[in-house]
Amino acid sequence: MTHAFYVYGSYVATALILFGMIAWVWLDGRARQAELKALEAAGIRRRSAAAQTRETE
Amino acid sequence: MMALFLRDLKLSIRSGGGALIGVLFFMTVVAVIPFGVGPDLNLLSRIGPAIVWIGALLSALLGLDRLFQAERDDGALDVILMQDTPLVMTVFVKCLAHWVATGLPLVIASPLLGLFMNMSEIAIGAVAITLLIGSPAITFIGAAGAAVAVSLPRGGLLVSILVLPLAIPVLIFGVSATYAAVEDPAPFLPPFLILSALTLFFAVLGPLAAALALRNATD
Amino acid sequence: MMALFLRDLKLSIRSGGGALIGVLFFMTVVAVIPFGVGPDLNLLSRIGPAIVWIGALLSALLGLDRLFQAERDDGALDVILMQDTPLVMTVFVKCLAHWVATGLPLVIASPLLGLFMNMSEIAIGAVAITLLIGSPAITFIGAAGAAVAVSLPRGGLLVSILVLPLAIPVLIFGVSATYAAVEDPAPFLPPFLILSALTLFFAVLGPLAAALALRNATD
Amino acid sequence: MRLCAENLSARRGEDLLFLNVSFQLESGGALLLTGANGSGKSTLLRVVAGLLQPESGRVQCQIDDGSEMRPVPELSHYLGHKNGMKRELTVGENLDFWKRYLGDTSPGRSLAVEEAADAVGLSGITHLPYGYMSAGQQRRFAMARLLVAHRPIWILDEPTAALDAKADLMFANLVKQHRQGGGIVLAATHQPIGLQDAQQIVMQGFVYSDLEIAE
Amino acid sequence: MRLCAENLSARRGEDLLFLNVSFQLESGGALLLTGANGSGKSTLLRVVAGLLQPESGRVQCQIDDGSEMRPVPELSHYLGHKNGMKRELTVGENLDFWKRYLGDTSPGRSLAVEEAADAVGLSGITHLPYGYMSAGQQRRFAMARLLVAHRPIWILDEPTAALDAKADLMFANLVKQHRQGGGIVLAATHQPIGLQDAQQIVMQGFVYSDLEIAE
Amino acid sequence: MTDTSLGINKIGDLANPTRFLALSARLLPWMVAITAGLFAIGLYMGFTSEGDYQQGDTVRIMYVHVPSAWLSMMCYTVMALSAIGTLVWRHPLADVSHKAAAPLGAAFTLIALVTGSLWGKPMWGTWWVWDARLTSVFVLFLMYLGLIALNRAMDDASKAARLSAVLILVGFVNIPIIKFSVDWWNTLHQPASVMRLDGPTIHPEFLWPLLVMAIAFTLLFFTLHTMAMRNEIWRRRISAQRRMAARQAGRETVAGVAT
Ligand code: HEM
Ligand SMILES: Nc1ncnc2c1ncn2[C@@H]1O[C@H](COP(=O)(O)OP(=O)(O)OP(=O)(O)O)[C@@H](O)[C@H]1O
Ligand SMILES: Nc1ncnc2c1ncn2[C@@H]1O[C@H](COP(=O)(O)OP(=O)(O)OP(=O)(O)O)[C@@H](O)[C@H]1O
Ligand SMILES: [Mg+2]
Ligand SMILES: [Mg+2]
Repeated sequence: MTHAFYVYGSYVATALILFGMIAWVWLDGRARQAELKALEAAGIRRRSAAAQTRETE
Repeated sequence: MMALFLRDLKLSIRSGGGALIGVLFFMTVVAVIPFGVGPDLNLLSRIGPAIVWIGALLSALLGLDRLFQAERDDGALDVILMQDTPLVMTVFVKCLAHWVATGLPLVIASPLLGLFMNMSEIAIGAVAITLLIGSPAITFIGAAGAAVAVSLPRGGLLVSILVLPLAIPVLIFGVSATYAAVEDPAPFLPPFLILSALTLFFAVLGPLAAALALRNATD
Repeated sequence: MMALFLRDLKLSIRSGGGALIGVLFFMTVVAVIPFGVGPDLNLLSRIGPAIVWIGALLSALLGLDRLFQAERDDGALDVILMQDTPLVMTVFVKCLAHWVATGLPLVIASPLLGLFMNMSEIAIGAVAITLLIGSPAITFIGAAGAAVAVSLPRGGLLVSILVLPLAIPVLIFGVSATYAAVEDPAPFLPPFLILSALTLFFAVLGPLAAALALRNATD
Repeated sequence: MRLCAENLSARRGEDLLFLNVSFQLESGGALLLTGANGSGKSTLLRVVAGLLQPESGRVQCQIDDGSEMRPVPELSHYLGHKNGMKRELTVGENLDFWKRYLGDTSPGRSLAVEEAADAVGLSGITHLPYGYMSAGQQRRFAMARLLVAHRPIWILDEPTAALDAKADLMFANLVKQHRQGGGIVLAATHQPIGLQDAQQIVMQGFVYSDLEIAE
Repeated sequence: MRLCAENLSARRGEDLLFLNVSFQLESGGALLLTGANGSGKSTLLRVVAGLLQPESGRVQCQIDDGSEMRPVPELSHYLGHKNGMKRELTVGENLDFWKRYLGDTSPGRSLAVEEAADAVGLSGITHLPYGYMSAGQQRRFAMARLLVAHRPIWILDEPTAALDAKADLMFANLVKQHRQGGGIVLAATHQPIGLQDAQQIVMQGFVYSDLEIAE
Repeated sequence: MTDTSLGINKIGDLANPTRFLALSARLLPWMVAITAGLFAIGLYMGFTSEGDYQQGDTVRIMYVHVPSAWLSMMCYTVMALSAIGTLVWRHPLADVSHKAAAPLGAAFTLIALVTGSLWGKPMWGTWWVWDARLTSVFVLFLMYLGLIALNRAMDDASKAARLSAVLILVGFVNIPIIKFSVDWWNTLHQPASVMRLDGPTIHPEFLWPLLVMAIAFTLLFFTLHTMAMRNEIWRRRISAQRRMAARQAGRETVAGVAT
């Protein structure tokens, strides 16, 4: 293949950037879900639930 | 409206020093370039128009970021936002005042700098005219950025980043009109007309965007 | 003192004056230049050092004028003036923080911009070194101007007349040291040493003048 | 004239500060907002002044003669925590600017700059820069702004902060005169400011936190 | 400790605002400045705080144990009309900065940031940016600054502007505690702030205009 | 998830972030699968097609360069549309959408810049020239970074969204400049050969792999965009819950002091 360096170089660069992007989005999602779980475990509920408890008070 | 115009003029002369610092900076930029290029007068006169334009562009940005922030800090922005005069008009008048206080001195100083750069008479005239027509566009674009900066505590640089890319077309046509005036084959009018069109375009777009941003920035 | 340093750093990073933004602004300025001058790589590499230096000067000036005004406007300046730590020290630390937040990133980014401007390796290195040595001087001079700006209720013009002329020698020696490094006949060291001397000189004079102005500024 | 606010709700950050506040004010009427710090008084005033988008509801104003509704902001003066004056300009220049800029919507009812300075008890020093005034003097000149250009609705956020006892009285008088002339006054305050006969709303602060991103 | 002010005079512009004011405050003492707007209360306080050069006279402070005189500014807190906090930083960062910057001159008497926020009745929101606070909340956090770094002398310029009734009480309590702990308080105010037992100076304002060009 | 509480009924059903989360959770696996499949096909076609007689094998760079260049512009267009949604309808999902898209756009622009440079070296003999197309793409990159910085500089999410929406719309001027720069200024860069009014002029041998890769890139963008939007919604919910928790804690202590 002629100019192999440039061709493979561009594919590798693209792959690196794309996988970086995918990994970032993926890990960010995981972290957010973990935080949500932690909050729920700490007993903080979503608004609808909170509003209902306030009504029953 | 006239009152606003006069007050802004008075303010920028009395306090900010915007006008003079702009001109001084402009001169500094232009004075430093010969150090880079060396004392080659031919070359200097060739890149002269570009340098003068770039210097004007950069100095026009100095001080622009506080156009609305100062009004917010003392509460005047609230009163201005409540009036029934269209906000776009108010922004437009403020831009005009800012341009008269800082842009116009640049235009007036540019022939002097043209002499420094060993430019021909035609080139000097062309630079002055293109600056006169083109520099308001920079103020108008900058106003949009300044309006966004109102809600940022100190967003001066950020605004310039967002604003500069939009100023690039103005620069391109300003410089190419100047070169066209100097070099015979290229016609002066087409780029000059495009430059005027750009200014008109930004005279509408800039205040509109600024008004939109100000309306959304209140807190 | 450390606390002040950290707070000022935090402030400039938090509110849009920090590393990322300074560098971005720098890149934008550099991206604008070829549009004016034209894509002539040779020419670009010749004016490159001057452009990079001018960009640094501009970004240093953009945020500096409010160094003390912001403190006065929210009343923090009063509290700072009352402490028994020498005022000169306080000013010095504020300058340092400002330089670390805005000057240092520019120095770090300058090699990249040198590449953009098609500069040679030596020129790139020389620009980075001269910027590293010279840019603090701009901050210190600017601090004196900013302090005077606080004290004069309507003396803005005076400040710009004061500050820029003092900054010009720094710019000139910075640029000429860089060119000396590139072109063989001219020696690099003399202008570079002058530059360092200037920085040291202003590192003392700037904070002293600023402290003096601040002491007399209270009202 | 009549000012109607219907079902106003407003949000600060993500939190709802008040829900469905309604009130009506006739000519000469007054509304007094009280409540603890951070309960949303300033927020409600800013919503009425059109400076904050309400989450729900609207504020409108009906002029006596015609029956068309008009937006409130342009009929109002807003005096917030900040005075809206430039410290570099003299008091006279500041007031003159506002007089011209705000215009005279109902001719003959606005005072001249010196008269207004006189009305706030500070004539004779309008040639000094605004930055040279004491805190109370600055506030009093900010009140003079309300006089140099007549507007029927006054929206006042803690107007008497920094005022001395005499100025308090002077201000209470100004408000009374304004109401007698058919004006409407809305004020948020922690101190009695001579609005005992006014409608009163006590802000409670923080209705509920809306966890949906639902603005 | 003892704070002595002898024959203070000060000038604003060309006018002498007060002439030969003297007072002495012992540990636990308090001084209340009253007077009309523009009569020079803030000016006197700024002179005491060392922020303005007096025309004549001097202010000094004597610590109990030693007999040397020390300058007042570094022993004092000054709470002026402005709060001295950055709206970009969170409340916690602001207070933390002042705590570190002001340092702990008499160890063990300063409160932690959260404790101070608690003392002004606003714990739990120190993580919010200062700019998001209401006017009264901002003022209360400015008071918390007095607590995070102990200083024996408090110089307060209209401290209770913008405070609600409960906060007024809270503040009166803070002042009382500070005085019981041997502190000294100087305050200028238009409202009663629980300093009835204090020395009182009523400022008259504008002594005479010095027609000689004699500066 | 049933949600009958206050304030929800007035918002359109689809606009409901909860609905969006549920819907996207169902769609995402399919999108991921199709994207992966298309990438496999596209890469296979790309590497089995013949080289160009002029450009040799470097023409294969086209299969990543051109789609990413297109996407860098399309992403901005998506952001501009969302910006209109933010300003006109004050739609919460629109806020989330343009905030989530900015880093993706920056990434695709970066790919276009890098692959373009890698293509430019063998073709034009230089990594970078300051020609109109290249510079305007570089400016686009700077604008993405500026928008990201703007979003990070403000804590009030909805205000940040509205302000960046204004800037996005103003900056949209740059997109036609990028697109038509090759026609307006004579440049080194290739003029459009696929997206033309009079139909593509490119050889079908290259057209098909290019199209497949373009669709694959586009789907990848939408998949990532959806995921990033979900993350952003979660992030806002978390901060809202934290705030509420802090406030409740604050209330309890204040109440304790008062009694
Ligand atoms: C850093 C350098 C480069 C940048 C930023 C860049 C940018 C772009 C952009 C934005 C497009 C989309 C244009 C459109 O849709 O109309 C594009 C398309 C294209 N580019 Fe580049 N490019 C670069 C270098 C190159 C080089 C070196 C070549 C080859 C010699 C090249 C060949 C092409 C081709 C063939 C297209 C497709 C045009 C079409 O069919 O519409 N590019 N490029
Ligand atoms: N920076 C200044 N320059 C010149 N004159 C000033 C300045 N600041 C205040 N003055 C003048 O000094 C006088 C006293 O001001 P000061 O601020 O001490 O009054 P005050 O008693 O605190 O009033 P207030 O109750 O309104 O706060 C006023 O007449 C004012 O005009
Ligand atoms: N710009 C802002 N962004 C976010 N939240 C804010 C902002 N301004 C105020 N808030 C919050 O909104 C609430 C109400 O503020 P507001 O200023 O309306 O109170 P207020 O009743 O006027 O109080 P005060 O008596 O202290 O002036 C406060 O809890 C405050 O923290
Ligand atoms: Mg309030
Ligand atoms: Mg005072």
